[in-house]
Amino acid sequence: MSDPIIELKDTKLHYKIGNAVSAMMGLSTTVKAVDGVSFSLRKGESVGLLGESGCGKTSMGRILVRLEEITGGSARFEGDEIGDLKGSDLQRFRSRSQMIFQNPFDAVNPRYSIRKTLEEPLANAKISRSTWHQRIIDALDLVGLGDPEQFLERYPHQLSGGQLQRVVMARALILEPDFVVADEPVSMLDVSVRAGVLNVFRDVRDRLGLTAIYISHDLALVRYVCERTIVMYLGKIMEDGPTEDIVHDPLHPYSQALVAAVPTPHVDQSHDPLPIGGGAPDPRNPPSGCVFRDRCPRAQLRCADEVPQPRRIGTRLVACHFASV
Amino acid sequence: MDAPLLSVKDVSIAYKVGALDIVAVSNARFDVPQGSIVGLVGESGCGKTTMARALTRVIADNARIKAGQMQFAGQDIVSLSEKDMNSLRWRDIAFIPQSAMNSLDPVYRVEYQIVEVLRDRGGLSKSAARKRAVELFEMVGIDPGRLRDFPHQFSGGMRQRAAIALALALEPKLVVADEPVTALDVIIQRQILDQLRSLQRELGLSVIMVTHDISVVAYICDRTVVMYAGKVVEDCDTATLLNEPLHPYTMGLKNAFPDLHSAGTGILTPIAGSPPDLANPPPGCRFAARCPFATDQCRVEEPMLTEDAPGHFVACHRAVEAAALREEAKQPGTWGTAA
Amino acid sequence: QDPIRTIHLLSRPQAAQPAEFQAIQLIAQEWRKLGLDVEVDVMPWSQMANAVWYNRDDWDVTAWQMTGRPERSDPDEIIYNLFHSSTADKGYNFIGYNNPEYDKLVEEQRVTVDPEKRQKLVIEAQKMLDADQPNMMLVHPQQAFAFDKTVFDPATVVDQSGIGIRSYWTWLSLAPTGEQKDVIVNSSDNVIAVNPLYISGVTDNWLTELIYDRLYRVGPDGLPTPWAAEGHEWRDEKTIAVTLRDGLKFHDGNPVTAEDVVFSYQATTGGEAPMYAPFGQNITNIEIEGDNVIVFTLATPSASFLTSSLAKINIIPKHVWEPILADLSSKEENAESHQEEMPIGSGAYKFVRWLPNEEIVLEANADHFNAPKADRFILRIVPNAEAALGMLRSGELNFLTDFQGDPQVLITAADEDGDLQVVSTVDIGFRYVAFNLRRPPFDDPAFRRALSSAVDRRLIVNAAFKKFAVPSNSVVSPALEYWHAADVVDGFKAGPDVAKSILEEAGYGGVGERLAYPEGVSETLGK
Amino acid sequence: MNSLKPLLIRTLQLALVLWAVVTILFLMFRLMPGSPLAAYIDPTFTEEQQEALIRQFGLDKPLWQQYFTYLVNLLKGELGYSFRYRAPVAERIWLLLPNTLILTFSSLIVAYVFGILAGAWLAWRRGSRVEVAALPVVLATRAMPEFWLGMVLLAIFSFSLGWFPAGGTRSAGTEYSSLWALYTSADFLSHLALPMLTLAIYSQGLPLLLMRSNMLDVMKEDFVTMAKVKGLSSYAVVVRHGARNALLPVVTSFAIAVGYQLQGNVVVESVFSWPGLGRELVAAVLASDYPLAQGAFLMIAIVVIAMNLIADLLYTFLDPRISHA
Amino acid sequence: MPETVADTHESGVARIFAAIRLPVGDPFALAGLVIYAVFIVTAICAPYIAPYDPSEILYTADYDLASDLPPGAKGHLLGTTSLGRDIFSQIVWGARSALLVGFTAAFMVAFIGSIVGLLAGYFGGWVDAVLMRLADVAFGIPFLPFVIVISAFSEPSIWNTVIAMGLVLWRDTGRVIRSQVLSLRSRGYVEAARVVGSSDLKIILRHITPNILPLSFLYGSIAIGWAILTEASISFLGFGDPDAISWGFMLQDAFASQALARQAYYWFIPPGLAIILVVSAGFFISRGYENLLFPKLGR
Ligand SMILES: Nc1ncnc2c1ncn2[C@@H]1O[C@H](COP(=O)(O)OP(=O)(O)OP(=O)(O)O)[C@@H](O)[C@H]1O
Ligand SMILES: Nc1ncnc2c1ncn2[C@@H]1O[C@H](COP(=O)(O)OP(=O)(O)OP(=O)(O)O)[C@@H](O)[C@H]1O
Ligand SMILES: [Mg+2]
Ligand SMILES: [Mg+2]
Repeated sequence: MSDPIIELKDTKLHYKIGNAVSAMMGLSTTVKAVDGVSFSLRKGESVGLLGESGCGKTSMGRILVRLEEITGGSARFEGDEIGDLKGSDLQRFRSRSQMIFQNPFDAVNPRYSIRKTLEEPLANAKISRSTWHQRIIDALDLVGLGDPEQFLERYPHQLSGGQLQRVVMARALILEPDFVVADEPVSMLDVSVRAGVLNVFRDVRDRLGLTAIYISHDLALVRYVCERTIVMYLGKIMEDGPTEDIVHDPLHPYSQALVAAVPTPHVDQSHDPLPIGGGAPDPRNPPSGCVFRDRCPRAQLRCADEVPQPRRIGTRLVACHFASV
Repeated sequence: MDAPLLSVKDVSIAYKVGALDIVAVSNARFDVPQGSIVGLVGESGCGKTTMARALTRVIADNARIKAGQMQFAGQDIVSLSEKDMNSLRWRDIAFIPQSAMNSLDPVYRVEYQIVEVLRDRGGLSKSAARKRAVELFEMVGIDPGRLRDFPHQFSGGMRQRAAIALALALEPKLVVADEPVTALDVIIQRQILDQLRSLQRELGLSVIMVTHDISVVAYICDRTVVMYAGKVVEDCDTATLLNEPLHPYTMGLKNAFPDLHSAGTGILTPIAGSPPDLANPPPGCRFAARCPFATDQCRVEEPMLTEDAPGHFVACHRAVEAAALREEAKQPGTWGTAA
Repeated sequence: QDPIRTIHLLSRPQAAQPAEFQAIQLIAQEWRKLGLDVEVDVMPWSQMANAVWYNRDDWDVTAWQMTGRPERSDPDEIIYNLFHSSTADKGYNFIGYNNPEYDKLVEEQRVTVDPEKRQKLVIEAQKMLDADQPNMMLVHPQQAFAFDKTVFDPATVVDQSGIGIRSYWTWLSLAPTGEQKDVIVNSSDNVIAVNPLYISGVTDNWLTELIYDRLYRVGPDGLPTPWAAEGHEWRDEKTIAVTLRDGLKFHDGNPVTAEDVVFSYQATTGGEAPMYAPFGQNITNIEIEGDNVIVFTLATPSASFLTSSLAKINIIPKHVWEPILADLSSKEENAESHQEEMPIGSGAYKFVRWLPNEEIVLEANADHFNAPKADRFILRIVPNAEAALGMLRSGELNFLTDFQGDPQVLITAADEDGDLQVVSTVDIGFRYVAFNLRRPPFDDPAFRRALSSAVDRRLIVNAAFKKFAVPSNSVVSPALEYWHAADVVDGFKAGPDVAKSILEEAGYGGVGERLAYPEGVSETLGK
Repeated sequence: MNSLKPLLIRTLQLALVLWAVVTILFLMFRLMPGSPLAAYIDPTFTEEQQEALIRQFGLDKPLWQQYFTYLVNLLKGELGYSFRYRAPVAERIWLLLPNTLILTFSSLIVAYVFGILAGAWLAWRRGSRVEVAALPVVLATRAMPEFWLGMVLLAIFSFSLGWFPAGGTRSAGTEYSSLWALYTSADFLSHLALPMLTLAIYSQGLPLLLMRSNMLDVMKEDFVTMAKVKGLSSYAVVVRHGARNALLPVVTSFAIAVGYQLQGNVVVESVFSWPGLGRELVAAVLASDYPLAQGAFLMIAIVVIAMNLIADLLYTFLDPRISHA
Repeated sequence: MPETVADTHESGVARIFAAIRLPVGDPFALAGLVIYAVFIVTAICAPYIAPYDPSEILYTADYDLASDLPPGAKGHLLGTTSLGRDIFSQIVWGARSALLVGFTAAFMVAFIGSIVGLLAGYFGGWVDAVLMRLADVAFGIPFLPFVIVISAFSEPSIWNTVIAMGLVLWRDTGRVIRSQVLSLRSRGYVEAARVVGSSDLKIILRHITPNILPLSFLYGSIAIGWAILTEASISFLGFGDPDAISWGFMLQDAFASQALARQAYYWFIPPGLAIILVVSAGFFISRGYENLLFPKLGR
């Protein structure tokens, strides 16, 4: 087995709410967006990060491309602590680790033409100017924008959402990175064009041998692009394993609910009541012990006292005291 | 079968933007039977919200219902006087908006907003209205103790439930729900859908459910109306629609949707191209440009919405060949080449 | 020949002193015609005072003024203080005039008690100043005041020589003709204090004059007349005995005794009232003879003693002030910072109420030996000149005592209104331009005379003072007829040509182009 | 408890701000050229008298000691000793502050009542001729120098028409048993009318424009549309839901406006001979009475700072989104 | 929401206009721009337009001033002042002072405010804390009294107003720009630029600054009005610069010469109108921005 390209150990990202003065007075509160997460990715692996809104998926992605500094644990990229990278190392990291943003309309500067948007990473990586044009054409071609020349001088508002999302993808891929975080890249797109973007994503990942993290709250989409899935809840990992296994036989009660809740385009689907009720608790004030316990149908006294550690069950890691095959 | 509760006939609605007329809904025609849930699906911008809002006749300043009728319990909503329409609103037709956060007034407690409608529109006394508010909250599964919260203190799911409670306050005959679960997580989405469904059964309501998600339609709707670029292209019971669609757009939509429980991860197929400009729609079938089966006829002659089988309406020149086209549509290659 | 450096001419802002500002603009314009490079520096009073008083070496020329106060009815204060060499360092002779002959002359008039002899000396002094031109005298302004003649009997208004109708005497004799029995007057300055031991401001003085009696007062004719005193007697050149009037009472009912008078004089010189102190400085001893004669012994003979001391110092109640002064003697503060809640005097009006920055109300003292005809004297603070005039016309004021604007406007307004009467009087005070005699070229009398005669005073009178002034060439106002040297003014020749010929005669070069020093004199102050 | 924390922090911050303002003020007045007492030392004074005066005002001590004394005195509520009045500064300020506050508040209340109503009305009549004509007029009222407006009003309503007195707070020599009797008397109100009107005309533009644009925004909000869909009366829609929401920022702007108005009063008080703090400040500066000028300045600054705090608080308490967060 | 950007290749001026997104289409803004244009031209060409030196005292032959002349008399278009100066020439030259004061003050306010806002918003942390506390202090300083004190301590000059504005009024701009920068900083394309390795400087200059320019310009155009009004008030209170002919000085001169009592309306109406026009122009322009900054207002 090759060395992991990404390795997280007990990674934490806590946001302080309140200003400097309130911090001085000890009045601020913390949101534990990512709270003690460990996993690693091998080269070429693509992982779906699944979970409810606010569970820390985006925060996790941002750590991996160094948009946030972690507050605890470690987060390594090819063995180097991401937060400690400096100078040319950082520069190198910047060209090897990329992010595809959720909202394509927001992710490109409205005043920049498509050409200028795509030139920015090339300029930063000090790539010789003579090759720029070709690389831009290649990148656009790669993301399936046929006849790239016609897009170069256009401005973002002159493109459709699907086209723009491909431009965003092209920008992430133009430096041929090794690792990509895609944060809900299709959630802002229309149903009929989603499939196209997803296909491009799959295709490019396979062709470039990318290591990828795909963030979504939609299990059906995750299943479409990732062979492995990590289920998060309130900043913690609940279950981590092959996507097909989780879809067909979720072990964690939360995963089970998640799978059961996804509607399918069939009239004869199950209408059974969900195993869990309620909504996610306030992240500033999570329950003690297992964060899921207050909604868990299987919760017992032990769950309130003891934080369940991830256990290996078959192909999977599950953080539940009672999970079993 | 009873007469439908609502019968929309040849409704056209246009927005005026500068000198242009954007016909967001043209010649829409569908029925909502008594006590059923009707889904309204289609791509973004195809006119779903416009259609739904027209049923309350509270439409944008620049919008106008240009033609058609909307027969509701014997009255035509289009030609009703403003006064009569106003008395119809909420007592007979209630509305659940997509974003409940923005539809609740942030400066009033939720209770006030429910009581307001009960008193102003339902004629209840203050104390009776309060009692009813408690009932409503219990009905939608929120702790009545939270009635005195402000909207922002609610989570997304609670807000959506509060909006449902508000919609049910006056026991309307018809509830129009505009994408009530789109912004929510799957688990909450499922809870809300279940709730809506059971309330609908209990109260004998009719519901129009606007959505772009055919899984949601599959889960909850009795009948489904598919819209494309302002037109109704297909309208039938949901099972038929999903299993034996007649319109190529419906077939394409199905292909583009991931299915969690299908065996294996079959390739998803996008519908290439984009919808036409509504200010200047092309002649013929509006889907023709993206349709892999379009013929020359399709490009010049507009297909009419016809009842192909009992209760199954479709607007396609090639509807008779539908069975064959369905097979062809399952091949991914079919769609990649279009447009 | 060395060109003369740029001369800086100081003036106060137009908003504060419109006439002065205009005059300075005109003067600068005329001087430039001689080839002098002139720059006008406008600054508020505080800055100007700082520049001129405290940095006596550092300025060239400044606009200045002496205001008319009753005690200036005696010429001594002006001809002595302004020009005697002893006051050049710290005192009023800020221009640095030093003429031993002049010193002798004014010292002599000081101690000459015989009026006729003294008159000659005073006129001699004015001639000497004319010859030297230490100052460029501009005008004696004509102060204009107005009142509502439907409210007050115009015959009862007293036009005090050199002071005008806003005089103490008017407030006593002014007779209301109808319902309105209050005299409502205005001031643009805030009242700072009502304090008999503090010379806090011109306006404040109107009030202390009314609330407190003095032994003498400067009469409508400009000469001292007995007031709280019945009369005086010079026992020798340095001893004077004053008899106190009978039956005087303070506002709190206590009688005014010789003891109170002595206390008042001692209080002013006792160190707690530094601003009044100079007026009692000359007194070496005070004694009471019998129960109503007060005998003052002076250090030197003083011709102006009646005016500058007896008519200046307020009589204050000993029973009120003795404990206050005793308390203050151990503190940093002095009597000037003590504001009584309810000032007590023996004057023709009693203090009633003070609303800061708005109004002060006094009420007639019916028990006074010269009780006023009006009921109350109300002073309103109105900083805006336009508003003051508007208020006079609307009846919010009925006596305009402070008018900073153009008198012609006042007259026009009175004509239109019909109810108003305007009276204007030539002031004892005067406006002038002071040269810094310490600095060349102003140390040269010829140069000063040239600059002074460069400007025809009619221009200043007409243009800056809108004809409400008389041309001046003497520090003694024509209002003080007895002391005024008319020849000095009449004989003064002015005009650009006069100035040019004086300059050429004195050897100045480049007249009309870039004015330069005479041969052999070089610029020592230019850069 | 929760809503008290930010209040505490805010107050603490403002205390710091106040200290900074006080320090700036001290330095400003002490570091200016020339002796501060220059204008008050009569040339006839002996050295000894002059020194006594300097000592009396504490100007003989080193700067840091003066500063320290100044701070200590401030804490005791003492603002020093006026050069000119030879009296405690605080005493004079307390006498004048009520006049200034009455003028400020009455004019702002009139301005806000008018501005809010007119603003809502203009929003409602959007696009009409009245609106098109009214806006430039409103903008122009804010472009007038206040003293100019005051003078023009004075000329018209006092000098020409004689409807209102030209200055002061009451007719000469009138006496009132209490402040309340004064403030409710016709005499006082007629004196108040013109200065108040001047300030009100100048100030109404802000609430008017703010109300108008907020109202336009709010009327586009979903909840207003929903109110219409609910079939509520137009009154309920426009006033209960529209105006009520639009009002929030307008009300908070009131507190800020008090601060601004107080500064602007300087000019209007001079025009209308109003015995207030602003005029005193100008007079004190003109007369080089630094302790008094400093005190008046500080008092105005305190009101301004307090109003900033109140604006924050109002905002917090009036907007449930913040107060109950 | 995607913003509209001009696609065509623009000339230099058009580019500047586009950068600050000058709302030329808005009728209000257009009116404001026209007023500014007239005013700037007047200021620049003052020596050619004005028939007299504005501070020259004009007299008649017999030592009388050519003062108090009503409009039209003896070739004086708007008459003369009580000191015999030509009012029309003063109005024309006054435009120059107003332009100098207004534009420098606006520049100071916009420039300082933008820099502060950029630094505080972009870097956050202690930079932000320090700058925003400074802004709090500036908010605590009453502006007009501050100008009065500054003017009293220094030589009377029209620049006092400018200096005071530079010292105090950057606060409003600074705060607004800071919050704008805060929101821009979390915009997807700024984060994207960070991820693709753009330096802070580059991000500030290329992605953030262009977006705050309109705001700076907006606050600048309001500051022009503030400066002119403040200068006028300062003159009125007697702290003005008597050597610089400004409209505020003219008003002060008019009231000091009792324009009202004399009914000499021609002394204070023209400078008053000039001030109102130019200050309104700033407001008109900023109103144009309102439509642009908050497009949902529509029109
Ligand atoms: N900059 C921030 N400051 C404070 N709290 C933050 C910040 N960013 C995120 N959070 C909080 O951290 C938690 C996790 O946020 P995150 O955006 O990572 O969730 P997510 O899983 O991506 O949710 P979504 O599906 O809604 O995008 C949330 O409670 C969020 O409110
Ligand atoms: N106020 C308006 N003025 C002009 N055009 C409008 C307006 N509102 C909607 N439209 C246009 O009308 C068409 C239909 O809009 P509508 O909101 O009904 O679509 P929708 O099916 O609800 O889409 P979505 O799924 O995005 O909500 C779109 O092309 C839209 O751009
Ligand atoms: Mg996220
Ligand atoms: Mg919609």
